[in-house]
Amino acid sequence: MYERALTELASKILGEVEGIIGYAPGSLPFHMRPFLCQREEDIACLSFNHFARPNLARYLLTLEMRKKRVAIVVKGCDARTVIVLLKEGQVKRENLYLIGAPCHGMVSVSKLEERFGVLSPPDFVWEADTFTWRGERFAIRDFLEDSCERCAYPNPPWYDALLGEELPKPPVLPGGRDYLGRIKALPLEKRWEFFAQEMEKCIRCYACRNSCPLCYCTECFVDQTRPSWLSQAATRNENLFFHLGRSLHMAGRCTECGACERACPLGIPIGLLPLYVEELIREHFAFEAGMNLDTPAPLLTYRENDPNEFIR
Amino acid sequence: MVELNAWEPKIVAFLCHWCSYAGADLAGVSRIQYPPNIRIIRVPCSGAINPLYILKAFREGADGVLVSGCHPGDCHYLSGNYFARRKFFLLKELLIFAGIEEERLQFSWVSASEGQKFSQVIEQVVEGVKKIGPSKKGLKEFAFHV
Amino acid sequence: MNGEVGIRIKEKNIYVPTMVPILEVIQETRDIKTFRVQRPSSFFYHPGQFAEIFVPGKGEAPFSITSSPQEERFLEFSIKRIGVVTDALHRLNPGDSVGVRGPYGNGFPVSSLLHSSLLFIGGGIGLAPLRSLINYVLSPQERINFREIILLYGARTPQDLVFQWELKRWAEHRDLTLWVTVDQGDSSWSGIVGLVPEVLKKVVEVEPIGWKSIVCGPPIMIKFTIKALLEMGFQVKDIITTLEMRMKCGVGKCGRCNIGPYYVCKDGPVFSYQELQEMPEEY
Amino acid sequence: MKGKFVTHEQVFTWMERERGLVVITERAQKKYHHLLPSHLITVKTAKELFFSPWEAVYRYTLQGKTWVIEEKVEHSSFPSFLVLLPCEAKAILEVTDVNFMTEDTPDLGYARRRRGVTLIIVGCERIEQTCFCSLVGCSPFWRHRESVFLFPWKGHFYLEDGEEKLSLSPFEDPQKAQAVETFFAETICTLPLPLPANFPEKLYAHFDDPLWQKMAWHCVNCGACTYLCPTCYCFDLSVDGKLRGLTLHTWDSCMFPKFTLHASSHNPRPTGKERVRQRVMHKFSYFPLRNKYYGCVGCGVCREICPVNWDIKEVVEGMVRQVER
Repeated sequence: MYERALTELASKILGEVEGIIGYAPGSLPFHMRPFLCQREEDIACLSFNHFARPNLARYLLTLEMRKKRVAIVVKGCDARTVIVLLKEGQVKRENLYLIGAPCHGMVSVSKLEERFGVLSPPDFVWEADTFTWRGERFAIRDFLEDSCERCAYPNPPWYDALLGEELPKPPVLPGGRDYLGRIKALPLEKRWEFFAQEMEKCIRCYACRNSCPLCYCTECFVDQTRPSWLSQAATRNENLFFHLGRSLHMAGRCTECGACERACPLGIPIGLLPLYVEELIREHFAFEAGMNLDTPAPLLTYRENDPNEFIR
Repeated sequence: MVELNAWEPKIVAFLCHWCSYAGADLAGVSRIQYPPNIRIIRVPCSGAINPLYILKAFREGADGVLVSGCHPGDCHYLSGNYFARRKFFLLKELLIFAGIEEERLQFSWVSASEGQKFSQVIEQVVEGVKKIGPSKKGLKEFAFHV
Repeated sequence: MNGEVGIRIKEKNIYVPTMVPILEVIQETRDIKTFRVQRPSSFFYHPGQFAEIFVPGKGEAPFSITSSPQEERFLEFSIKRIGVVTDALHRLNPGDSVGVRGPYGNGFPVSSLLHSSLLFIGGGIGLAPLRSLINYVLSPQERINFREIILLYGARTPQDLVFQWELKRWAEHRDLTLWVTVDQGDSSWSGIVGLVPEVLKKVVEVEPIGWKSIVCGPPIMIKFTIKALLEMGFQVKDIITTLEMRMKCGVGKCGRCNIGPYYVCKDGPVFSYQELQEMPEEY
Repeated sequence: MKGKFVTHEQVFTWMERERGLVVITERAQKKYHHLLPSHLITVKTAKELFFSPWEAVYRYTLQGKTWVIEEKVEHSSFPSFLVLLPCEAKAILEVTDVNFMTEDTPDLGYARRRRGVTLIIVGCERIEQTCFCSLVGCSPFWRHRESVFLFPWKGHFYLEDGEEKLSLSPFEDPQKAQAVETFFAETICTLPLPLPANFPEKLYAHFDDPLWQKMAWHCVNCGACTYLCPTCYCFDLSVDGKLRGLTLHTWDSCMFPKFTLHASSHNPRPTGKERVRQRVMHKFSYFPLRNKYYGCVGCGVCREICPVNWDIKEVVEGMVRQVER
């Protein structure tokens, strides 16, 4: 997807920027990888498709990148993350060139495997919102990553150049895909059982934390020793502590890109907790992260009529 | 094994220096009775409480946590408790979402003159926690038998 | 029916320390204290080895043993307050107990030093591991096995000199030539002022044949001292130094202290400069 | 040693009978769910059975004015058999055992759990796209004399069990056994060639290669690959609890900055480049230089789970080209 537009744009701006952070085909089928295009001959490698899972904004934060003026390929969610980073003073606007990529959502390999068994790349022909498998047509929407099923922003709210054309807002999700709703509907003990079971799986590899562009603390609270908040042992409650702590640190900042969830090697729906916090913030503090630079972050401001009933 | 009826909850109370701590003090000097289950930690302002303090208290074995500060508008630092309120709201809702009983984490506004209210709050908190029993959901699980 | 794996396992947990009381605490400088702890039974070590000290509730950290192995009653550790464990250690008093496990590491290659003259060069707290060897070679039984002995010791200011009581003793010792220098003097200081490598070239006049040099101190000082020694004509194999790494297990298992294929905790911490040159520069 | 044969039912019934004593790795389970009982206890990685993600080494308690240290006593029930794939078995036998079961300083927790367990290796019928075991001296039919080897062959299981650790009564069929051997030999011939001779030494010489910087660029430095790697054995010893607490032996990863951070805040491996290099060098140079085997078994798990498709095979092949140049 967008290959022509990408190469044209890239050859135009390379030179103006010191590098283009984009995606290139990975070493395995159905994988894309972050790619830093710095030379003319790299331009041909740039591409974009339904497997461009990582949130590239993360790469803006490496030391060498902070000093450079770079272009970056952003999906809707990634662009929102960049806006949060701008707002938090982590990157400079003049150092950035945003290449917006309207996104049909990322396709989940495990969902494909569930349906088609062992996957063979030549069986598939990909188009923007459909694909064919051995000649049979399927809708991309039925195979999306969980994080993309709930996406409300396929288009970057901010960009310097756009690949292709803006997409219409995705339709409201059918009830079955409303993850938060499904958990919220459970009674308290069932919710606990659900999270306990998921937390039991976590090995605390921090793939979620490290894939998240907004988890940029030089020392994460889990690594602190004075005080030491929790131990390194990956037990259920310690893991829950980590994920709760992380969700709270993300409060009002998380752009719901789902990079953490897609990064999890054990398939834990870690996105649920930060997602719920964002829902609360949307509902009670009328704020959505990464939409503009002006609205103050919800935890850096207050209103006198904020919820108060929970306090005696 | 501790029998359930012999069990007394341990409750960590984070009290703001200017209001709730003074309120607790007043309850003390006025000889108002309240359950002895709380361990008070004095903090400069309810806004100074990092949600991690609360999670850590659960991890280290608190059966309940109470956070108490000045009434809205009365903050010694003008608006600390307003900021705190947003944080606490999110934390409380998040814990409930994760399946942790709402009685575990409670909040109150207690001013320096409300000794009576302080003792009532403690009674209610202790009662609530007693109802749901010992905390297992946040506690570190290094049960270790030699 | 169960498969017996071909190695017999000694039923001793290598990570469990022995708790021993602190006998004495000596304030060396503003942030360095020497701890004299009771020597656990069957704790036999060579100069230059280290031990893991465990402070209950705080953690464990490796420290070189600064006392001579000939001391039978106690072990000494000189410790700078720098992190969680050392901070907790500095709060301890005589009578409190700490855990000790070890000894670990290779120690100084004493046998290859025999019948040579020794040039010790220490910087700051780097004198601690050297002290173990200095006192060992100065002991009456061992002294005849070594020829001339020189110690050049430097610290940032006169207040940062460690083992001042020991330095006084060494200064009077007729078998050892002592040079002490500070980077920055003050009104109370009448001795040499200058960085160790410079002072080395200025005051220490030796023909490097038959000499071995043992260098220990902060990385930057080691780097320039070695350069100066090479200029003086020392062979790379005759320069011995020690390395520092974050360590946990002490026995080459936990996998963090390696430099190339060498584990500093097991194959080190003492290396000759020759060995160091063959290693990747990742320390 | 010549192998014998057993029926699927024999193996199935034996595992059913020994259930509770038999543990299977998730990957082996996924591969052979149609031949082996489905409800055996599974473990994510083979190593975690012996090298626990976390364990308590000892407890310390302040009693009056003295600190009391109590060692951990091993729990009693533990499995006797571990069913796993050849690469996973090689990782245990030639990497983690080598690290933890040294004669002079054994890791007691690991050794105690490891001692009573027999490995049952099930050979691979199918090679996944992520596999690269032939590069590092492993193969889909890798066997070890102290372990049992099973391979599904035409309605039966081919069995090598020289020490008769499984109480099955196999039958002999020399002709068929010969066919299996031939099949193994022929298949191995079709697999990619092993890494060049002396690769560990050559790679070591390329410590300062600028390629590392380029290759490490997109790695996010999480620990997913190391935690799920069957050979990665790095651990941490940390304490938890003030007046009463435990010293914990937990997994650790060379990808984390804190792994090598000195108390003085100096870090010998300060950026992703050094840490990625350490991971590759340790597996392909340092470990083989010390212990003659590669510290990687080519299972491909890390390639599969990496959130950004950082590919160790690709990197190693890149380094092979670089050193051969």
